[in-house]
Amino acid sequence: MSVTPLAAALAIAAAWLAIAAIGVCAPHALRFVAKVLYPLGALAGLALAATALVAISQPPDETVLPLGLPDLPFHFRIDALSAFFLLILGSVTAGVSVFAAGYLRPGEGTLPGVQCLWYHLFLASMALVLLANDAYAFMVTWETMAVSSFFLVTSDHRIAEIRRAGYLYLLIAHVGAIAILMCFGVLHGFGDYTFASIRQVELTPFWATVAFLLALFGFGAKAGIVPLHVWLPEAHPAAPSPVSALMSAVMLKTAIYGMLRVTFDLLHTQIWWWGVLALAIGLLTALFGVVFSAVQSDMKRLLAWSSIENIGFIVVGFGLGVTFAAYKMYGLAALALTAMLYHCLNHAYFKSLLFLATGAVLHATKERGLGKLGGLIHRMPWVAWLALVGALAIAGMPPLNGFVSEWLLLQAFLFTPNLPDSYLNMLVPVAAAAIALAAALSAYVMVKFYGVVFLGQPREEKLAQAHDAGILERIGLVWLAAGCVAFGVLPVQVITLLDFVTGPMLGTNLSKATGATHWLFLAPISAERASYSPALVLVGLAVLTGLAWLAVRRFYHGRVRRAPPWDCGYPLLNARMQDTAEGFGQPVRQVFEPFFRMTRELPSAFDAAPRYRVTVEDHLWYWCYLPVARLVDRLTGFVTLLQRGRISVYLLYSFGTLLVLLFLVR
Amino acid sequence: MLSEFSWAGASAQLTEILLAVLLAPLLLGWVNQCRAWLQNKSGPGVLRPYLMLRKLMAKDAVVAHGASPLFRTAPYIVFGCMVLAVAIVPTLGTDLPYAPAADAIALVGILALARVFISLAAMDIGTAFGTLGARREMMIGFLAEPALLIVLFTASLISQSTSLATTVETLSHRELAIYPSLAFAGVAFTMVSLAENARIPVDNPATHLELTMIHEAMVLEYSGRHLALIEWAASLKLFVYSCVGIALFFPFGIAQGGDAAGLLLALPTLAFKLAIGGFLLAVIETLSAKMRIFRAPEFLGTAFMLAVLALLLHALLET
Amino acid sequence: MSQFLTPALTGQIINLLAAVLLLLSFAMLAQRRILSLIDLFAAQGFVLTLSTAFVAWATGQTHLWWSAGLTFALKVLLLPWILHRLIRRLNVKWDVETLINIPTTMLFGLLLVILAFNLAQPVSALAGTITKGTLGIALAIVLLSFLMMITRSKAVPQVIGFLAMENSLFFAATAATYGMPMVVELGIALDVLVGVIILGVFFFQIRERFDSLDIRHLEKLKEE
Amino acid sequence: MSWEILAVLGIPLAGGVLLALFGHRRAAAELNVALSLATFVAAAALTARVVRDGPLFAFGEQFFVDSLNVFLVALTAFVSMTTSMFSRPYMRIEQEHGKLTEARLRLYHSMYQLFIFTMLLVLLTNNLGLLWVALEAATLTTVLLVSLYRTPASLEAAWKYFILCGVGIAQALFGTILLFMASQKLLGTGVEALLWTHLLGVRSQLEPTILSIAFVFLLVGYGTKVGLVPLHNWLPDAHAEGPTPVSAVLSGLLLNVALYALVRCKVLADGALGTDFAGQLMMGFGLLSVVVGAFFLARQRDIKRMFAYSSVEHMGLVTFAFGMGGPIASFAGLLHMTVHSLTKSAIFFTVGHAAQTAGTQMMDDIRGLARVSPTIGWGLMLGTLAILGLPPFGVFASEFLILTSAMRQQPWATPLLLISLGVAFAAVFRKVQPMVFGDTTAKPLPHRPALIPVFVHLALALMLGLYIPPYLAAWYREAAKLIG
Repeated sequence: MSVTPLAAALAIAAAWLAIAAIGVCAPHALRFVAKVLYPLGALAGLALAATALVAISQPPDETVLPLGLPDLPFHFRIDALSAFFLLILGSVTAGVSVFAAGYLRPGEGTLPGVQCLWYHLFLASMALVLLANDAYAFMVTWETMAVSSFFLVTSDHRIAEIRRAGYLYLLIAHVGAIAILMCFGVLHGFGDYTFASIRQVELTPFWATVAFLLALFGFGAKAGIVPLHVWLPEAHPAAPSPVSALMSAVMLKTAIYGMLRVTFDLLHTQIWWWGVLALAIGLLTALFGVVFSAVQSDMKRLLAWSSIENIGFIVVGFGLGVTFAAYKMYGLAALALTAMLYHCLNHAYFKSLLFLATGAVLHATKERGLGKLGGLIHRMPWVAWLALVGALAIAGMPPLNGFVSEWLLLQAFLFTPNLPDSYLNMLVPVAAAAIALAAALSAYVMVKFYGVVFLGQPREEKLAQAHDAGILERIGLVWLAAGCVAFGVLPVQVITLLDFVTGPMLGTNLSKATGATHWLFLAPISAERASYSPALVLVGLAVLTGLAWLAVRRFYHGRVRRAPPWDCGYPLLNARMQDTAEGFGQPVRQVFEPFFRMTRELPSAFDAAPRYRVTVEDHLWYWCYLPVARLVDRLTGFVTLLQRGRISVYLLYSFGTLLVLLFLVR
Repeated sequence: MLSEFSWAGASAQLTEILLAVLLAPLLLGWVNQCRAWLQNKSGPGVLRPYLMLRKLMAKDAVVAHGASPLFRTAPYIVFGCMVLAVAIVPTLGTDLPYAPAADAIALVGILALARVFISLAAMDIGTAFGTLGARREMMIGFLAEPALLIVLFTASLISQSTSLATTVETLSHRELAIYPSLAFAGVAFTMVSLAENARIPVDNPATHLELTMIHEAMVLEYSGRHLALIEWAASLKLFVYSCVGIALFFPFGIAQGGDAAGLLLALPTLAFKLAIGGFLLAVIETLSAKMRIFRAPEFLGTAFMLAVLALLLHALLET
Repeated sequence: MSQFLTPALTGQIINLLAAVLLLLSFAMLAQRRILSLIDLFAAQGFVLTLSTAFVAWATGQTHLWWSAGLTFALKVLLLPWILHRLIRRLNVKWDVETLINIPTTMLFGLLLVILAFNLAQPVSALAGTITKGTLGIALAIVLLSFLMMITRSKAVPQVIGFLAMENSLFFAATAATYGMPMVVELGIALDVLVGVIILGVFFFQIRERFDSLDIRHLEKLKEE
Repeated sequence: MSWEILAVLGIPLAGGVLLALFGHRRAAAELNVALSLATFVAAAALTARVVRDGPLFAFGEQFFVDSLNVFLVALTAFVSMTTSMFSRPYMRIEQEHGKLTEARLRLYHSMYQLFIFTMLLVLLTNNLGLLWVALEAATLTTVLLVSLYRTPASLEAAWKYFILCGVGIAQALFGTILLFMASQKLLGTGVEALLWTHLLGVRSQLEPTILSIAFVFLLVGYGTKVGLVPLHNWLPDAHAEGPTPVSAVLSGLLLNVALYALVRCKVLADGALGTDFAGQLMMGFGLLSVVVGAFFLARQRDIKRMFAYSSVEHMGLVTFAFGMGGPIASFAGLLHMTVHSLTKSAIFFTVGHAAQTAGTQMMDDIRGLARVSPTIGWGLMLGTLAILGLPPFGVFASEFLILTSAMRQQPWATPLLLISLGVAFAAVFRKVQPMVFGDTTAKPLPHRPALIPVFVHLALALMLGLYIPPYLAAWYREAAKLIG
């Protein structure tokens, strides 16, 4: 029986909903939920990935469900763009759900059944957002995703910061959703609210710009671009690790999907300065994200800020794509969008891998602060080596997947000089330098993260009892690490998948623009121009390292002698002498001074207990968010003047209204 | 690319790699010798690095108690990276079958991989020196990499390709015109290579003074064959940087295509250019003193400015 | 219609009664003492009954006689008696405090009357009843009693203002439409009666809690 | 004469009298529930009959039932039944806390039934004069309930409620008189001139100048009962100070009934004036209510007062929808009325028990409800998310329709609406979240709270959000055509 991919995808979403319902019926049954429901969820994720793989190469397919409003029932549609993001959702969920099955512990936050409800509702709503084909279905699934992830973030709601983070998150998500609703309002012209009729609407440049800016604001609030990013470093660390992995890996990408759907599918025309604006915002987000992640001393906040950096990276690719599309250079636009989509896939894999690793460390040591970890590579080898793969991937090291998308993006930058606008020719290569700086800084951050957590001496005694990850957790981690390596080594196959996505969006795609490509060499434009073969680099590296090892063993010897490390004459060497997280972030604080709002507490000579403390905060919180809060408070003060308690004044209001209206009528 | 795999090309590639690996310590010895002469000392002799490598290989490797397997595999990986980098850079001829596997950006990536592994190994022992060195090395790294990329961008914009072999071919065919953008890029490149190879203005290669050393601080814990491989890799890195400098700014004399005669002629020209380069490096080192660590950002900032200027000049004047 | 009532004469009598009613409203607005305020209220009820009876007599509308009788019983006898008993039980015989002094209230009153007149002018021209001229006065009395409620700071005067407004609405009904249908009249009368009883209960509760009937105590429920 | 209408009106009236006699006994609460259940059954039968064979007259056209008021009758009967179920344990706990005596309980039960009677009378009567009398009677019955606790604050609230609504309703009487005057020329001086169905027939020949002034008086009159902003001052005090079942019924039902009366008058005014004058007035007041109501929410400290202001905001939104007119906007307004009463009454049920658990209505002192009793905590959290218009619930469905039709018809109003919805969300959620989450030392309630009504209401609201059954949709669409 031929089940259409769309029907299969909807069935899988329904399966997730069913698992959620079963979960809430047995709230206390930890073993049942962990060992049966979560693996089932993982299987459903795998099935979704398979369906997406099938659907990505097939023409779009639509259906209408009798749910929703009487005259606007739920429309669903699967095309290459949504199939690609479904692929990310399905494959990452498979790994994360398996990890979550091993990760669940009794007595942590809400009951396991309730958490299973919100977890699978979160997955189902994300899948349905990617399939939604009319404004009402999109908005319902979009905010259900926000609400279910809010309950996941506040699962351990006894702690005040987590409540505050949850509130901030849902507030900004709701404000973003309001902007998206207004964007659909502007987009729909005078037809009805299905995407099919929105596509037929021809908007004037002014209204198209209004729609684009609203979409950028609305989806940016969910993606975490700079002025709207304050919730991300609060919400992701507050959530349990599998949830923060899913939020970073997939939920941020649904916002990117939204931006792509509005800009390239619903709006036909793109204006060049949209791209430049997105490029500028993306750059600012990338730099902001990576600079702040370098100074964090909590490992989950560090990864959350690094998610902001990668989102900035993706928005830069998006901006470049829009600029090229505006100038009708569709071949180059395909290159930029391929780089951006490739980075969405890569980030989903290595960020979830790192978040799960921190989850394993958190369970082993009950410790999140970097100042209290260290030397875990000896106690937790599996987690350490898999986290190393993730760290190298996120730092953009050649054989792995982070480097491929960075390489593609830099190639796209190299073509900006043949843009007609002279300013762009000169300014955009400088933007390329900023991207290179961000990539280099992410390497800095990852060395800090990996070095302080896994290498060196354990900074606390209790770290000695840290135990390695369970078997289910290892399977989840290995699945994601294999993904990182596979996408790093086989880019050409991934790009053929991406060509199905960029094709319908831009009219042409990478392979059409550049002709046949050899399966081994990634040569987006032409062989002479630029080519890169990760497989050969990996083989070369392995062969050379192996040869060096064999040569030394063969010609010389392999004797090793253990001794205490060099203490430069100072006998009392202890673990506290290593670099702390703050110490490691000090050069970045020095070099990027204007980014931070630093307050230093310097001890004076007369302090009984001298204490040196530096708090690093975010300027934007004081420049953008507090003024808005004060404005609302002042307006509220102004409005409460209406209700001062005197009955005669109230009667006067009624009398006045009557007289005014009577005047009006005369 | 791979279809017209020719044995001649492959053999040329292998000879280039072996030559580079063997000659790299010689270049390092020559630079130290020149510096000694300039400081009126008799100097340790040009072959001193070879003797040191042989001595270290023979010793037992002393490894700290807290060291993890990462610490012991890092030297091999770093050495592998450097040899791979040499395989990409067109030292003698441009007909390299391995060249399409990695272009200029990949080269920067491989060098970054080596840097990351050395830093992680340094942090593995968990002493103050290791982490101090790692932190400073990574800082130099994230400041130098953008400048290096912009220099390579300028070259690739001129030659319309990021693959180093193609860049050398296009640059060497051009008539001997003075390119202001290449001039600026050259100065920026020398500043970046000084910083990356831990030469004087940024870091003193010979020092063991805790407060100033960057590269030395990271390799403090290594000994025996591991230290040998690390030193060898460092000399290879210097060799790679000089060859890239030569390929981009003085490409004349590098053999075009696969003709054996060209290869034979290219060897003496390369040796001559490296000798001059080494001497100039020694002159720079004797004339300048090591800067405070937090002056390095300004130093590399100027390098970055020069590289961006070169790019803008190219966009303004040459297109 | 009896033989010696010419249309002009009835119009003049109705206008006279309406004018007396307006005068009484102004008097209540200016009154300082509660007891005389209640007497004025009873007088207003009496004039109202007279005008309704006269209109019934002039137009022969039988149900108007019933409503005149109902008004007389309720607004001249029963309500004033209840109010007098309440005042005696609560012994609140002291005079009426106002929020703004009497002359300014009177000035406002005049303005309101002018406004009511030219507002009701187009509407009364379309009314089908002989008493359509008095609709302007009816609207004026409604606004005056509204003003009275606003400017009083004691509970009892405020309630009396409320009852005066009911009176004026009843008068407007007779002026504009010869009175509402009987079932509605009864309903309104029942509501007014129950309303007064409930207000009486409130007087006792407020006295008990605040041991004064000054509304200025009732200002704690507010927003800061 | 159909027995359903007789039953729907007779049962609560008889109940009121019955409970006046036996209200003080133990079984009074159960009797109250039984009576409300009987009323609901009768209302359901009436609804079925109207749905089956169209509009229905009774008592010689004195009572008229069409698709518009029958769904309100059904909604009123259903919510009053669930409120009576909720009030049984609530009132027993209040009695044990010593706040209420036997006599007051008797007053409460009889007034409760009479209140339902007056509301059903307003909905079913065809005579606009009688409609006014019934609405005035509704105010009278609830005034005593608001001051049930005899605290200074409840007395003040009751006094303001009585005076302000009394004055407001008086304006409406003047409007009705003018309406009667205008209709007398066409329908004669008998009682037919006040029957809404007749007026509907001749509404195009009514005198426009009289109708415009009449509508102004009616808008100010019934607008005070709906709580539109310049006239809303009594609403927060009355809804916050009375016992919680009264607040639930006031917020949930009485506002709908008053708005129903206003809509009946708007239909006449639209017909007579021809222009969109009435609609624009209602839109103006509605928008003002939404914006001002939203900004009121930020500085609240008493939870019932906050949700009272939320009622002001939601009623403003519905008035705005009806003001816009057009089939989709009216459909959205009716849907919003239904879902708002369901959700708001559910919230008041949980708020009642939350206040009892923590012993105070001050939000800063109520913490960790989810830990003390998960049903109250999660009920309040889901109810708040529903009332704030977060999707899967029905409030979002109607808000989506209102906003999208506003974007088409009144684009200038949409940013204002959206900003105030955002501010309302920020203000309410900031206060409710710490109440539900977090830790506390409070003890669970002596009696198990009857929270089935809460989750029944929320389930209905959720259903309306995701899937509106076709017959319900047809029913709303027909009612929307009536409003025009």
